[in-house]
This record gives sequence, structure tokens and C-alpha cells, in this order.
Amino acid sequence: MPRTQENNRFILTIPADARWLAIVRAAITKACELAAFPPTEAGHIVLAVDEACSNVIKYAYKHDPFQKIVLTVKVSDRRLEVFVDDEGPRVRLEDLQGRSLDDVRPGGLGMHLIRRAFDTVAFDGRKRRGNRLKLVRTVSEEKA
Amino acid sequence: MPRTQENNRFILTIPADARWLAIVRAAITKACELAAFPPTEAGHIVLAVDEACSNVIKYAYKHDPFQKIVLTVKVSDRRLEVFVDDEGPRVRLEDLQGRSLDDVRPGGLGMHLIRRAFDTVAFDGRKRRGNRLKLVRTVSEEKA
Amino acid sequence: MKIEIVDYKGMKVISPAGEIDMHSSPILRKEIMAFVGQRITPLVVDLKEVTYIDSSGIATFVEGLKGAMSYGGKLKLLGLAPQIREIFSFSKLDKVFEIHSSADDIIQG
Amino acid sequence: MKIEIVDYKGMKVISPAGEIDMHSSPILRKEIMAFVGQRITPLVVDLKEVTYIDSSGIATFVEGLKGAMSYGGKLKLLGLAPQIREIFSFSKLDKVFEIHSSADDIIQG
Ligand SMILES: Nc1ncnc2c1ncn2[C@@H]1O[C@H](COP(=O)(O)OP(=O)(O)O)[C@@H](O)[C@H]1O
Ligand SMILES: Nc1ncnc2c1ncn2[C@@H]1O[C@H](COP(=O)(O)OP(=O)(O)O)[C@@H](O)[C@H]1O
Repeated sequence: MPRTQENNRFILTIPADARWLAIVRAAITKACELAAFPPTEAGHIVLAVDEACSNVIKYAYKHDPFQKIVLTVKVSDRRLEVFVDDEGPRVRLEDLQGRSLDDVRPGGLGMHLIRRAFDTVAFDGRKRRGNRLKLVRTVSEEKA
Repeated sequence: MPRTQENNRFILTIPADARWLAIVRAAITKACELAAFPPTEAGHIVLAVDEACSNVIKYAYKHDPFQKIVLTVKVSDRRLEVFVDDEGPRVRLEDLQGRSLDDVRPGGLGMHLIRRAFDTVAFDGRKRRGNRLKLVRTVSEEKA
Repeated sequence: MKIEIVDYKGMKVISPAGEIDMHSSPILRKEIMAFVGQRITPLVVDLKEVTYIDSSGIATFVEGLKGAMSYGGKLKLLGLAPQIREIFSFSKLDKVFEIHSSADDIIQG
Repeated sequence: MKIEIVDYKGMKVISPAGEIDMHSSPILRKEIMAFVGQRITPLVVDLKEVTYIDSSGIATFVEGLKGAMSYGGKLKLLGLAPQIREIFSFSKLDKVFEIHSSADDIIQG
């Protein structure tokens, strides 16, 4: 965080272990409040960020708890941007396919929950090592 | 967070602006839960970390919101260690004196609240630039 | 998450409390699979104390259901708060699980 | 924190809700000082919706009290939840402020 205009975001760095997801949820819940998201939308956002971190733990790091996840959370009025950074092998969004929701089996739900919560779900191609997932959501008037 | 034994802590970096204190409290509240602090002790700890950050904002950074505060929170069973890092001018613990509690005036309460919550309150002398305040608390059986 | 096995009018009910996420769902899985191992039916889980569930929790129930189905058993859920029910319906699993409002419902049903 | 001025049986009551910290206490300060500017007494603040207060909030009340004292006025607090009352007593300010349990208490007192 150099001394620029970047005083609109916080950074949370956690070990890649599911034990820390509760900390992530607490921080994102508060961030949603600061950005003035209504509770239902906030609930979807918190769940989606939890799912994104869970996926990094499972797939990018294969449950190695000595790796880390860096969340950058930019809070504006009625808008939240979350960047999820990992140092795992490169993935492309096309590789992340959930199951069809009509196919009842365990798993394959996370990506659907992420897409439901966020207007933008994209990998930042400029990142040189690892992955940066960019998640953006604006308050929806009608859902509020 | 290099790939060592350090998977027992998270790091929260916030701009030096009181707006972000709510995020700090949310994260520390959850950390207290993970460390199994009873609610009263957790309340004191959360308040104390808020006070430590408020002091950095006021005194170390003189309300410049483009500076940053880095909180490193190490969670063990029944024990919490919080390191508060700033890049402000060097201070010594002796310089931080609260008012006498019998002297009724605004201010001077923060350091008392910090000392009440934590067993250890110390500056890490090894830090070369800025300050690292070290706060340690173990669950007290009798207060629980 | 904490988990208890509650006896309700002779019916054993799995009662988790708190947040079900990737960290805690293995504990829930263990309890459900112990019931499956004993071929218990219906397999009843009371979610009234559950405040949060993510996809790992949902996956755990799908696994339990498949286990129960292997011996012709059933999995029944009860006490879903609105935000919990909502994720089951989003997952299109509200039709797959039997969702009841109370344990008496299950006993009478 | 949100703040409202509530009229209770003809008495104006400052009613903050939520968390009072270094970010929100300036808003509370403004309301209290507006009352002080009008030399209102007693200056009544209802804390029943307040879930958290830090030293900046406490300092705000001390300032309000000093302001009120300048014209012989009083500052009265009511509706303190246990964790809020606890920080006033830790600060040894529970003796300095008048702490009441209800607005009727103040009207009758
Ligand atoms: N961060 C990631 N890195 C690599 N692969 C991923 C990542 N996230 C998701 N995937 C892939 O996308 C698939 C769908 O993910 P998801 O919908 O979350 O379901 P689930 O994790 O239950 O399989 C996963 O099975 C996995 O193959
Ligand atoms: N991080 C800090 N850097 C520099 N000085 C500090 C810092 N924290 C506290 N102080 C000094 O210690 C004094 C007591 O602090 P505190 O008890 O929190 O009361 P208050 O901030 O209300 O004055 C402050 O007035 C200030 O002079």
C-alpha cells in the first residue's frame, strides 16, 4: 500500500487453511456494511468470498496450509471489489466449471455461488505469477 | 509470510483512518473466538486493539489517512498475540502515559484499556523503522 | 460449529450449531456417516442452530443422502432458517432433501 | 452509528445507535455540542441502542459534561447495556455522570 490514493482498501492475508475462513467472513461482512449492501446481498457476497478462498485452498494449494491467500478489499459507496491472490499454478476461468445444478452430486456449487454474488468474476491476466481473481459487486436497487 | 511454521497467524493491513476500525474489531472478535476467549475478555481485547490503532492514527500518523497500520494476529489455543506495526516516529512505552483515572477530563483512557486487556504490552526494540507494539493475552481461568 | 446428538421421542437427531464451512463440515460428515454406517432411517438433521452453511456443508448432506439411499434410507432436514433454506433452493436441493418444519412433523409423517 | 433526537414527554433525548468509535464519535459530539450551545439541561443521552463504545466516545461525554457544567447544566445517561456500563465504571466516570435506568426516572427525579 504505497502512499497514493489507495486509502479505500484493506488487505487481509491468511494461511491457506479453512480454519481462517471465519476471519474472512467477519471482515467481508463488515466491508459489506461499510459499502451499504443490504443483508441479503451481503450474505451472498460473504458466502461467495468464502467459496473463492475454499477453492484456492483445495485446488491452487492442494490443502498445503503453509501457503497464503491475500484478499484485497476495496470499499466504495454501494460497491465492493475483492481481489483474491494466490501463488498456485495458473488457471483460466474456462477451467472452473461448476456442475449443472440439475445434476445432484456433492460439489460443483461454489462457482455458481460466486457468480450469483458478483457482477464481475474474472482473472487478472496481468499477474505474472499465481492468480488474481477479481470480484466486483454493486448494490442492486431492486434486490435491496 | 514465508513458507515456514507461520500458519498460525493472519495479517490485516488497513489505511490509518478510523473508518476501518470496524473491520479490525470484526477480525479480532473472531480471532478471540478461535482462541477460545470468553466474551468478557474478548470484549476487552477488541476494545484494546481498537484503542491501539486509534493511537497510531492520532499520534504516529497525525490523521494522515494515506499511511497504513499492519496488524499481525497470532492465534493459539487460549492465547492471542497482536502486533501493531506503524511507520511513524519512534516512541517508547514510557512516553505513553494515560491520565490518572481520578482526574476527570477527556482522553487519557486508551492506554489503561490496553493494559487492562493484555498481559504483555511492549514495543519491539528490534524494529528498525517505525514501531511494533506487541500485545499478548492468555485466557484467565477465573475471569472466564 | 458444535454438534450434538439429541434424542427426540426415541428418534436420534443430529443437531449442529453455529457455522458449517470447509473447516467444520468434516465433523458433521463424520456424524452423518456414522448414522449411515448403522443404516439408520430416517437420518434426521436439525439445522435450527445453524447460522451459516457453505457448499462444503451442502456437499456433506448430498453425500449423506447418497449413503442413506444405498440402503433405501431417507435424509430429513428440519429447522432451516431463511438464509439456510435459500441456499438449498438455489442449489436445487430443496426438492431432493425432505425439508420439514419440526421433528413432530417427521414422527407423524 | 446512527443518531436520532427523540422527543420523550417533552424532553429532547439524544439517541445514538450502533457503535461509537473514533470514526463515529465526532457525529455524536456535534449533536451534544449543539445542545450545549442551546444551554439545554438536563442533556439526556439514551445509550440503549449502543453496542460498543471506545475511549473517544467516553471523551465525547466528558466534553459534553464540561460544556453543560459551564452553565450549571447536567448530563444524564440512560439505557446502558452491561458492557457499556462496565467501561464507564472502569473509567471511574460512573460517579461523574448521572446514570439512569429510564427516561421516566429523569422526568420524575
Ligand atoms: N482456484 C482454483 N484453482 C483451480 N481450479 C479451480 C479453482 N476453483 C475452482 N476450480 C475448478 O473448478 C471446479 C468447480 O468449482 P466449484 O464450483 O467451486 O465446485 P467444487 O469445488 O465443489 O468442485 C472445481 O472442481 C475445480 O476443478
Ligand atoms: N502510538 C502512539 N504514538 C505516539 N504517542 C502515543 C501513542 N499512543 C499514545 N501516545 C501518547 O500517550 C498518551 C496517552 O494515550 P491514551 O491513554 O490512549 O490517551 P489519549 O489518546 O486519549 O490521550 C497520548 O496522549 C499520547 O501522547
